[in-house]
Amino acid sequence: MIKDSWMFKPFSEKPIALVDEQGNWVADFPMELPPDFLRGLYRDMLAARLLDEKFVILIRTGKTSFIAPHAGHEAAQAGLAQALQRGHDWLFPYYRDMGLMVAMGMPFKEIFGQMLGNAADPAKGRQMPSHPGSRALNIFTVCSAIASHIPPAAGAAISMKLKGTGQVSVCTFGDGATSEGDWYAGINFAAVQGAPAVFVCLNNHYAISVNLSHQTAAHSIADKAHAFGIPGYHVDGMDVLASYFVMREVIERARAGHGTALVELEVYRYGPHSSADDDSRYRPKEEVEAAKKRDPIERFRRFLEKQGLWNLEWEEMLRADLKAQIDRSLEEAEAMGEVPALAMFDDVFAEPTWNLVEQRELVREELR
Amino acid sequence: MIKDSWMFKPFSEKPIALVDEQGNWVADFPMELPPDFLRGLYRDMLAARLLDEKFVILIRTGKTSFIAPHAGHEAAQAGLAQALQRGHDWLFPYYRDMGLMVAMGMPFKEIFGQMLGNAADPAKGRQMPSHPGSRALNIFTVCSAIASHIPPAAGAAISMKLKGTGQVSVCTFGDGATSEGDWYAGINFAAVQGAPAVFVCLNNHYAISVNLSHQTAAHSIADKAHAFGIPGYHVDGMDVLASYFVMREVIERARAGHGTALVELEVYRYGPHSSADDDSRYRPKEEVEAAKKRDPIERFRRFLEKQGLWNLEWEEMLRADLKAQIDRSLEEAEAMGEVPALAMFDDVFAEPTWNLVEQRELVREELR
Amino acid sequence: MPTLTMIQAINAALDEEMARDARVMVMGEDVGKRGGVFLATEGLQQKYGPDRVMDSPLSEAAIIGAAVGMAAHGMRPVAEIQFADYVFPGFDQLVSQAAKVRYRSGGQFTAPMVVRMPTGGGVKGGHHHSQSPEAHFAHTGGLKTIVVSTPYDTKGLLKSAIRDDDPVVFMEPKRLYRAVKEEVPSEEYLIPIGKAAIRREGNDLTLVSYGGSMIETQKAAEELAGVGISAEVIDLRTVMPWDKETVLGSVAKTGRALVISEAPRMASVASEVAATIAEELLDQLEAPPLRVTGFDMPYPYAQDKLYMPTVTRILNAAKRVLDY
Amino acid sequence: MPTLTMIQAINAALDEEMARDARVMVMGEDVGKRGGVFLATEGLQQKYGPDRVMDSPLSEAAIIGAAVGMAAHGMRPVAEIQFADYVFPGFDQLVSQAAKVRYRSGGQFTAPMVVRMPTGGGVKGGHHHSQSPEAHFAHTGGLKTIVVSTPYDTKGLLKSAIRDDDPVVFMEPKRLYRAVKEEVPSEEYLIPIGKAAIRREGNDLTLVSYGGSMIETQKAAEELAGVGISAEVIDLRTVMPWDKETVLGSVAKTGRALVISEAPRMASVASEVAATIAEELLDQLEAPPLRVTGFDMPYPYAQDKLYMPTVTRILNAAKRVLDY
Ligand SMILES: Cc1ncc(C[n+]2csc(CCOP(=O)(O)OP(=O)(O)O)c2C)c(N)n1
Ligand SMILES: Cc1ncc(C[n+]2csc(CCOP(=O)(O)OP(=O)(O)O)c2C)c(N)n1
Ligand SMILES: [Mg+2]
Ligand SMILES: [Mg+2]
Repeated sequence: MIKDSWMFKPFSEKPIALVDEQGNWVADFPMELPPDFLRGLYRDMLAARLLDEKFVILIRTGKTSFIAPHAGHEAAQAGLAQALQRGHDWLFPYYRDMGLMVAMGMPFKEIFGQMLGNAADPAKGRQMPSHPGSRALNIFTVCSAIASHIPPAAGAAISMKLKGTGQVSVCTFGDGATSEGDWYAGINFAAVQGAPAVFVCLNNHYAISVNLSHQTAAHSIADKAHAFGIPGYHVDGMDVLASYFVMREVIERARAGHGTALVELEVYRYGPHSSADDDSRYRPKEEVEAAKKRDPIERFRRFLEKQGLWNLEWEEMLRADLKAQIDRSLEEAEAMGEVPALAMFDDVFAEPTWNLVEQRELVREELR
Repeated sequence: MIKDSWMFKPFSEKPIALVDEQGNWVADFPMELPPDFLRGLYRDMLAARLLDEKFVILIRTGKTSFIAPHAGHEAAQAGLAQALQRGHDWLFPYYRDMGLMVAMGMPFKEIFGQMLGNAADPAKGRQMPSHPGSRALNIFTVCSAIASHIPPAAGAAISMKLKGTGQVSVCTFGDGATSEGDWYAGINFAAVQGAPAVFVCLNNHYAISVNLSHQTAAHSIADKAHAFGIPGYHVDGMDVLASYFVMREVIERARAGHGTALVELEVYRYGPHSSADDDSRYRPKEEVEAAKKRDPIERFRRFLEKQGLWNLEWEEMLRADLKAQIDRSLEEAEAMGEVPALAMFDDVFAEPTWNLVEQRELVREELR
Repeated sequence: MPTLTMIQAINAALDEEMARDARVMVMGEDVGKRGGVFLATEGLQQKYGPDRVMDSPLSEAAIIGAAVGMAAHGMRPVAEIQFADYVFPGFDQLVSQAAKVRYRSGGQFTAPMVVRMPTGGGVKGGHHHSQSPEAHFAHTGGLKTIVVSTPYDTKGLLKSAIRDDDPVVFMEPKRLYRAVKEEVPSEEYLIPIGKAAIRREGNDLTLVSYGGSMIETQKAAEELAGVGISAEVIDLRTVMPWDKETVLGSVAKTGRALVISEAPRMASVASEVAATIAEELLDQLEAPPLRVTGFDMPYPYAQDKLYMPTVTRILNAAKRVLDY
Repeated sequence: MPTLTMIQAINAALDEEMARDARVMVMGEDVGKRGGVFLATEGLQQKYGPDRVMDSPLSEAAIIGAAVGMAAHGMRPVAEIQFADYVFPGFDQLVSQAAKVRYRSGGQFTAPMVVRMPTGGGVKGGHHHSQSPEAHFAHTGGLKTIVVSTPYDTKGLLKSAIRDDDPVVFMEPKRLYRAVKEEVPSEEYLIPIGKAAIRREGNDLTLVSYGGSMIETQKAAEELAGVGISAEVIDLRTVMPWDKETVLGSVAKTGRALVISEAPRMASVASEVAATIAEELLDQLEAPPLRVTGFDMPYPYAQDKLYMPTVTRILNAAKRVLDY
């Protein structure tokens, strides 16, 4: 029903929010979402949060070598995941999207396999942790190189348009990514082709230590859409319903043939940039504490409670169930063991070239 | 006097024009420019046009290997040259700016030296024709790679700000250049630093054969300024006074510490993209003829005539004088002769490395 | 059998592959209406429409990067970079995305795509219309790189590249685009990637080359024949994976080798071939394997012809290995 | 005399050069408040201010390209690329602008700048935090390229690079940042660009290496010493221009050579050195010059340690040339 009458206007003065801090629905249209769906959003956010906490333990115990905390991004991630047609649309994510992977339906075991880089990883331990990908779910394999996935996301969208598959290419990235030339060049190509691509910035205002004020003088990330002649939406990404409703509309606009769009979801990164970072070097504790007070999960909990969809009992059940799933999946993933050493020579090409065959022999000899 | 009260508003609906097709001053402020200055603008435009015609002869007679016709760009080029402090400000031009070089005061002999790639070229015949540069005039050496000079122009501007030199870094490029990632990344850096850089697009609506409509979906090039949080000015670049007044104001804004700006000068390319191009393959003759009817030189001639600053006699004197200068300078340039073969090994580094010394010996041996 | 120039062979290969496989599409700057600045894609947009023969914005990153996404999504894009010198704004898309998609995803995603580019010097184009950057590609695991030298090979290899399941960089020496015509079958034929061609048989020394330098290499071989020296001439055609077997077989026979390429010398494909010859054939060598290459500097304009290996420089080097 | 790690030596060199010359400035991602992700620029912004220690936007093209403009305008920028793997978005600025400014302008404009970057593997960083792209720079005329391996050299070479009148790529093996401490004078000293260091004298074979692989190379030399084989160990330090004289001098003496580098093998710096040895010393070679290198593929994560030349692989190769 939303497809025909677009509710949200681009280039809004303030970020679009539908639920206030107290959990009240403040939008000018009826919410109309089924209880299970709303509870599902909460579950996805909670799962993402618990996964983030588990990752910290993986690092502490030396079971993984790198994590990119996503706590604070959960509302944006859960809302986005429900807005696209999972398994049909394509997602081009980045390294801080493990929470999004959960909401997209990637099994915890696969996620841990990737974090461990062992045999449970569908990518055979080829990449550093926090770099997932899934052919089965149409989730493009994450590349460390910031914004390098933007032109491929544009290309996939152009392909979708040429083939008329009715798919949408959705691409996520951070605020720092918007300074890369490839970010601009890729979106510009999708936009001029009117391709069904939606580019989604998770703006947490920091690129490692660099504050957005050193990244660009633009009024907002959404405002950069003017450079491409496409709509730019500025959204409160700590509001899961705002994230969901806007993303759903924007994605359906693209699917309906209205072309490319840019969405800015305002979030905050609670943790350090990564396990290698010390954020106390560049931002005051108070700033972090203040952000945490606006926690997206608690905000949505208040909303659900007001709707009579939440109580402590259910919360505890849900947490216990998720924790159990997470622990079991980690065990299952660990049980899969290492990837074989010589497998490092596979998948360079469909068929190994002679130089790779020679080089594999050197390692075989070495391991004997 | 203009410095304190900015006359021109960014993001105007229509391109800013001050003189209409009939040569009438239609601006809402007094023109107030001395006769000699106005005649100088006309002289620069005419010189650029005559140079362009001479280049065609250079190609026909096989004296040069490449030309990039600039006929149709003269008003923008002449207006811009007068707007900056020549020899103090820095210019980062591109390959279609030979008309701009004339207006900047580059001697015809040097220009021809560059076109011939012989000993009259201050760059020692290192680059293909239409790639000038002059340390003496603070004109950065042109690089063929489209938009690759944008980040350097930004860097120079940042250096000017750090040193407080009171200089402005002015950078020209075409409409196609605005699709390159480096174009965006470079302007973004200058803008976030509030550096005194002015980026000037000579929008002739074609990148070789590609119409602007296939280049970007943006409403205008000037509109792309939103992506950087800087003002974008859209100007009729076939109106030399509009080009001059807007460029002067924008450059002085930058000099006064108001930061980076983007200017779009609407022009048209009369000739093919280059001597290697056949424009009949991608644009109708009628379109070209229509554009020529709006010729910037004739338009400004009507203006001067109305001001009592032009008559046929003066025109003929001026043409004869310019033609003579051009012919003499070409002869002088040709007389300089070839650059020595082994000079190709100079200027790779301040001091040649051993591999270059070895390689020079190979050529010396070969030439014996 | 029609006789075609290299540029016509490219056009024919693209036409045949687009007719054969609806997934094949062409994209790049000026490839549409204009038919490409060298007319490689002439007539294709009229025949296959603007969707399958797409004028891109002026961004090599957008071109190569979009090709990666199209390929991953099931198309077979053939991207044109207007000049090899301009691949660098899109270089990250080539080395960080195209070359690594299959590997980093454990084979879940692939990038079957071709990146075509005119390469090499000799056209008075200055250093941004003359460079030979194949070493950058050959050094990048995950890329295959072809440099053609004849119309016949061009058609057969371009078709193989388009059908290959991995990214292929396809380099076309622009000075050869219209240099020669030769008979090129209109019937289907493919030339395998990774197989060199022996252009001339000989026993006294082996001349290994590829691309534009094949011209001077073959001229040099003729001059040598004139003075009674029989040189075997090998055209690598593919520089990664290059045909080690054929090269070593020849040098084992002749005991003398020159590797000739117009690319800069330092860390080049020529260096790779020379190093491998020395590594594997030391005892069969009667002279050191020498390289005749371009120089370690930007390509000059005024001395355009001197930068590339000339017949004289090849003969001077041949003399060294023969008199050794 | 203070004992410093490599990262501290970098910090000291930058500090001294900034104090000495007001034109020197540092720029890059996170170099300011954060002091760089590896803390190479720690404390410099507090000392020299945000103008001379500038946090850039997240764009390598903007960083390298702006450095070119700053340098042309009279500054001496030291740009930091957060990881060598991320130089590619800025690669065109390096090869089309920095490397060619002096040449294409006939010496009218120059780009005296340094581009620092952590390089190499061994830190479980996967293929975008582990690559060794020096061959791409060495193959580009107009660039000088340094790869350091000790704190002492690091300080002396970084100061030389900053004072050099041409663009210098300065590569820092990240796995060595804190691996060792050594005495590093606080007094002024410079190490010349282009001069190799003989780390160990020997007569039986020559091990040529540089950067991170110096660790395994020296370990291998010790193991060889244990079995009575004396290896001469050369650290190139500069890979372009590499110190041919020192390398050939040593191999002429030993007659046997291994070239060791963790970069991919195909068209690599190791190939260049091996090819040159074969070209100039054929008759003095008692065995073929072999290369022990990284592999021609993306750098893996799970097998992080296996990708780089291990002591075992170096010893296996040494055995081949010694038993030859
Ligand atoms: C091309 C490139 N340059 C630099 C880096 C190093 N790096 C990794 S993450 C990061 C900051 C990214 O910030 P942002 O885009 O805002 O995403 P966030 O981490 O805040 O979610 C940087 C500079 C990289 N991965 N790729
Ligand atoms: C990086 C790069 N890619 C491609 C080219 C080839 N090329 C030369 S000029 C040109 C079109 C430029 O059009 P525009 O920027 O509008 O300038 P105009 O020629 O119209 O003045 C192209 C594609 C190039 N020089 N550099
Ligand atoms: Mg961020
Ligand atoms: Mg144009």
